[in-house]
Amino acid sequence: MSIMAYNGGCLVAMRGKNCVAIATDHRFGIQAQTISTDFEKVFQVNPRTFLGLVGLQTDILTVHDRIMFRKKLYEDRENREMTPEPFSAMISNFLYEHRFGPYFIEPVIAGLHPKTLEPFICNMDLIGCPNKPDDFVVAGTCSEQLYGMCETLWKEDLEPAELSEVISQAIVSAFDRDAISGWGATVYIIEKDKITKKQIKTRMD
Amino acid sequence: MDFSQDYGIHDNAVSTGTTIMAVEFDGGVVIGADSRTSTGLFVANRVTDKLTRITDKIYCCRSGSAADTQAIADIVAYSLNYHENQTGQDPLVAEAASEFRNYCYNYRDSLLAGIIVAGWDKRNGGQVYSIPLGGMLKRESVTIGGSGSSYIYGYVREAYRPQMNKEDCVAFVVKAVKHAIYHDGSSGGVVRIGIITEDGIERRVFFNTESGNPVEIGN
Amino acid sequence: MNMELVRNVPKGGFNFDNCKRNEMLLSSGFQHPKTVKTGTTIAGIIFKDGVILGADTRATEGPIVSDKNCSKIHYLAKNMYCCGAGTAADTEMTTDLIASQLEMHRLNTGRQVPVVAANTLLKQFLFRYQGHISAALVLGGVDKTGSYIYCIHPHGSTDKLPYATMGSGSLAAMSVFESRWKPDMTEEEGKLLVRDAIAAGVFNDLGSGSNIDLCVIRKDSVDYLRNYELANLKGKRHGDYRFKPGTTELVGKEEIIEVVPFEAFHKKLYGDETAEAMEVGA
Amino acid sequence: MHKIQSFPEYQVPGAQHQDFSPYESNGGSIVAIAGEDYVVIAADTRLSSGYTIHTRKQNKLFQLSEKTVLGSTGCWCDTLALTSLVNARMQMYEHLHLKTMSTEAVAQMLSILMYNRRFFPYYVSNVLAGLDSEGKGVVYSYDPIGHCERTTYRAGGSAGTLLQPVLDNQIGGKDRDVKNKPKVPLEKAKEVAKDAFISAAERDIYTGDSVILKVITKDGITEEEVQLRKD
Amino acid sequence: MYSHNNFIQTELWKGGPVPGQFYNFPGTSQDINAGNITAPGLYGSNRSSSPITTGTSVIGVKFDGGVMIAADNLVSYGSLARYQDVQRVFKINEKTIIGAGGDFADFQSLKRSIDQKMVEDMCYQDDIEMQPKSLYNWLTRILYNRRSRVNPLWLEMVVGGMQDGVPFLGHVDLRGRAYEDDVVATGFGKHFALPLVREQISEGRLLSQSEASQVLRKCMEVLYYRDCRAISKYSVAVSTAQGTIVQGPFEVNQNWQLATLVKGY
Amino acid sequence: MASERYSFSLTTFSPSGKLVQLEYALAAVAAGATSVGIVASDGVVIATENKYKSPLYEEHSVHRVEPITDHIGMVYSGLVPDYRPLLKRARKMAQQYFLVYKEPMPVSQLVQQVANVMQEYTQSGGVRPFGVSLLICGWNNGKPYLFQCDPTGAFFAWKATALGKNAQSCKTYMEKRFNLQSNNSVSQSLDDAVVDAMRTLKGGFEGVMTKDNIEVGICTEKGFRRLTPTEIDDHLSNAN
Repeated sequence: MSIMAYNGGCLVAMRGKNCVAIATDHRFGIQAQTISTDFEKVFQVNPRTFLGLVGLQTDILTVHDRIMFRKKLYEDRENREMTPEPFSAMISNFLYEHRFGPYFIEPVIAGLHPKTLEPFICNMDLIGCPNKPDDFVVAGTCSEQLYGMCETLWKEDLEPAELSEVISQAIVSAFDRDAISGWGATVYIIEKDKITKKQIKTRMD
Repeated sequence: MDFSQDYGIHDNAVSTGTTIMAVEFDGGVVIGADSRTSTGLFVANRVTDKLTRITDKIYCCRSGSAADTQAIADIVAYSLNYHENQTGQDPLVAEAASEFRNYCYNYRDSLLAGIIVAGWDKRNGGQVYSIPLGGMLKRESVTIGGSGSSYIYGYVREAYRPQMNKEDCVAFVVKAVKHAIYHDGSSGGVVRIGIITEDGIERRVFFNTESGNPVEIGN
Repeated sequence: MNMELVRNVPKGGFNFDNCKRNEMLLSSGFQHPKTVKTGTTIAGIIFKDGVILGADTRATEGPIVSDKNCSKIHYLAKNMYCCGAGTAADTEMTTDLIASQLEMHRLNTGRQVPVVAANTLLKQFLFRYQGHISAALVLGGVDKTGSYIYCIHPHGSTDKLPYATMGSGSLAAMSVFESRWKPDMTEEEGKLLVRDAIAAGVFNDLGSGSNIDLCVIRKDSVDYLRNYELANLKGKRHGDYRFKPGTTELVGKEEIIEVVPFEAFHKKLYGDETAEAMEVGA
Repeated sequence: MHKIQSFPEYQVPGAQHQDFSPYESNGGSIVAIAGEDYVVIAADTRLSSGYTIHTRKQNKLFQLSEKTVLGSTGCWCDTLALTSLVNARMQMYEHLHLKTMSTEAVAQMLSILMYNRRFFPYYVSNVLAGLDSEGKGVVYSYDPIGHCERTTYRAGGSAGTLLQPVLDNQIGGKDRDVKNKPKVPLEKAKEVAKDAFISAAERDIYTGDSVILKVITKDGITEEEVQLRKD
Repeated sequence: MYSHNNFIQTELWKGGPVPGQFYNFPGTSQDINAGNITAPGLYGSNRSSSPITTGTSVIGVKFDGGVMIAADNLVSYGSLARYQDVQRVFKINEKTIIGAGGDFADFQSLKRSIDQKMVEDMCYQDDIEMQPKSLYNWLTRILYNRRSRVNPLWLEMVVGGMQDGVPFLGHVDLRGRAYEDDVVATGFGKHFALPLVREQISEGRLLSQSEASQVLRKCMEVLYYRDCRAISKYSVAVSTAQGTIVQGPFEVNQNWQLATLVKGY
Repeated sequence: MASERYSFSLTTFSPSGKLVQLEYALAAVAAGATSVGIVASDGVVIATENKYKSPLYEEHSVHRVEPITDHIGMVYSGLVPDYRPLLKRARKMAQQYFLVYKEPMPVSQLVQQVANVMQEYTQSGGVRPFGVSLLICGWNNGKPYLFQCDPTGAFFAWKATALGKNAQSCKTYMEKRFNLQSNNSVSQSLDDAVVDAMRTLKGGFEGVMTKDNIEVGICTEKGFRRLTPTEIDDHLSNAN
């Protein structure tokens, strides 16, 4: 078993028409044992930027702390908002610094550029190789299931309402076939002037 | 999953599984090598140049790990060049050999390098030094090295005569390396020859053709 | 204030803090996680007026494709590009790092950097890490002294060749080169040959796939032909997979988070303490 | 230990010491969907191992009778051995009982044959599709040591994990606020099966080239082939 | 504390689940990894054996009206290119040809059995000859049987010929993994020859006999350049409706002009 | 002089609260060749004298106007040898920033960091302050920028400024021009700015100004570059 699967959990982010969505499950477990069912792995880091971290729970917390520290340093020093692109470049750099003793997490970044409002999604492996496709990114213990779902359901130019359904169905169906993810899910739809947060009803087993 | 199960193509370090050789003659040395570089069973480079310049009149023949031997050769070339600039004199072949020996011996546990240093200097004329794995140093009038060399010890012992002239030496080296190529799966390609004399190096390439006779081409 | 003294600010270079912990974790029977590899077919040739590099665009994580259209021909300098195979992060970071060193070298010397300099920087960097940075590279470039292709292995050995291939598809690509390469090809012939070599990798090696990228470098111009050929397109789906809004059942009502201006958000996220703390310090 | 190892001077330089594993993963995926009076089963045609494609046109669907088709992927040599054994047993049955084995019986027999090799299993992912004695579509799925489960849809093989949730979602109608699950018409089942393979070919390197789709109804078996990515 | 109960794992059921712990996940993939599946019990999982005298690639292609199989004439002893005049492609009868790579001793023992069958065939004097498919299936079963005893015949073979007047070409390896195709190859040939031949037969076009021998010649040349265990001499077995024949040895074309362009590293 | 008693160590203030070494450093700058910089709406120009004391010098071999990245350039007044290490450090900082954030370093960030370095040298043991002031110009966020960095570690943003020997007269000249303009700048456009910079330099120029004894760098949306002698010649004719 991979150490990445020790605590379980999954993430997915998708691009839509002038919007992006990111979804997370709620489980935090230790192997087969479920400890808590309200551990969201997605953090709002800026008005329109979200960061998801999945993997070993202790590293999720540590990495989140360290990244937020570096981000604040940047923003205080430069007195401006960090846009998603340099934000993910910075994370990539942070993870690669630990190339030979990595943190066991995989990040997913989703957001809109504060000025151009261009949708942005990105994921990385644990040593920070960035991947910025124009459809969707996935991470976590049921990434394979998510790939299958997203490849089938996703299509170009989804409106926010459609995107919300697609990402919800994708994550729920995917983690239903994974024993160590699930126990509820949260979806964020990020648009120009509002962010919609939805709690999805799922199986709790 | 063992994706590259078959032939160790991707995991293995690149090695020059090699036959290298050098002979002294009156007024210079002849050095020779095959041209195969392999990773596992795959020939990564079939026209490798294993005769590496250290100074104009000192060359080394490399066998073992390609990365290690290239790194050492680069360092020694750099340091002899520095030496040359500092002293205003051409370095001696013995100095080059000793420099190689120092690296090979001091890092014997982390390097895989079998090297022949050969060249010409004013003081001692043509000289050949052998530095096998482990880092010992010995001057020899004829020496062979690399995985293919084990197949030609008999031939070299039989066919070598002291005081051969230049062209005889060339013919002798070509023939020996050709024999090694014929028998050793890790050696192959063409035979590269270098003749180092007072005037510098003359390079030749011999193709390994069907007739078995090497064909000389200009270079 | 000397920012570099502050805790946790990157000093540059690798950080080995986690090594011991990770070793302990992994020794209790957990597998080491997979990194993204580029199984990859990369290739390069010298033609009459310069060099042509080629690459496929698939990145894999074990048997799963993690990126269908990644770009493996990396920028090094205006006259040099470098294809990378191996661990994706390693090739990316290594080439970025060297590109930056080359740029500095260019500014400090005030002239175009020769290709051999890039080769030396790369091989010395990789040799220092003794193969632990798994980047297998094909470097190509043109400078005042001519056109060069270098093949650089992860342990730091290099080969200077008129044509080279690397990656899991290197054998397939090499078979095309060995059967059709000739000296002094025209640009059209060269592009076709490199395309064929990459296609051989794409279609015969499972580690390589998707599209074909080319990069033509001539004495004073470069054509980076990203997605030169879309060799594999996604099949057209037969069904319609839209959902009616409201298909997914929610817990409670959806919550609308207002998008606040950055300054307000920043304050909320980090609190106002920073300003106070500074004053105390002063 | 080999004798040669105690005589080091006779060791062969350059001989490759290879560990032999009797198993090898040859990839391939199967999807089966059963309906009221039909069953659809599909498998891709790529046979591979490691990073090599051995052939692009290996049919992995074995027609066992007029009403039963077995899809089998995994270790291809085990598939070959297992299916020829099943065929032989079915012939014996036919000669003995003067009738063709029913799908249920084949399913049961397959389970037993596989469990016979409990401690040196056939390393295969089997999905059996057919019409049961009432003419209804049925799908049986197996684990490598013969556990058998009767379901209405199943994805197996190298892209099984990718596709099972897709079937759950599209065929099973799970995770949706649907009170009365509508019956899945044949056309929809075929559509989903094909699209599932299009998705799988995108992300699973062991699935591709083309997909062969067999539809079993009371009127017999029809076959259809759809091209997939070749990379 | 509880995490240190590793002894239970080994004592109770090796490789099985420990209370509170998973051992097999969906989605973490690789759970059904060939390398990890062990066959406990009588046979052990892996047997460390290595072929000694080996032949390298064999390549087979179908053309319109027949089948052609080529292999070089080398049997290596480790890295020593020891026997350089060995035929590795054979005529079995007027309908069947075969080529073998891998441990040549294993092949010779199989070949003795095959020859025995041919003698039997002949003794019946019924004009019925074994066809390639029969040989192919027989080999598959033999090899599968040996692999199931975890004592494989270290072989990869190409069988070809005319099956009821139609060209047949199949491949069998040491596990008994068998398949048919228009082009098959073993060893390094898989990596070098398949791309070259597939390029020419895309869209289902069949080669003509001369095209087939041309492309095989090219493949043997590339293999000679790039395989450490190949030599420049090769033989070809051809099967057509007219019968079978083994031709050769031929010498590959070589071009080393490239070497003059390379200096330094 | 009394202050000399407090000048043996950098880190020692004089009783009046001065760090005299810094004042000496500023004096070295004030004695250096004049440099000017002008921001226009569509770009920024920096220019300096590059006079040769002897006709035997090879012209255009050593430059005073240097690029730091594609979009930032720099010129100095003061001591050449002190300029080189700063230039190298600046280039390195810009590259490191790009490696981390994959976006070009903002000019203001670079200036801050360079100023940090200069400040460190006013406070550390065993070193002396840099004997140069820098003019750093660049383009980002769709805007041109011009900054000055002093040996003290202080930095300023300017619409136009001058350093070195004739700084004061140059500034007076440019202020005058500024008051004549209505667009919050010394010059109408970048081309005008180049000419204006030359005219400003000319004010205190000893001897004849030619294409070979001044250097000009411009930075626009397209990036930073040094003008070639021929281009300078073209502008010079307008400046006369």
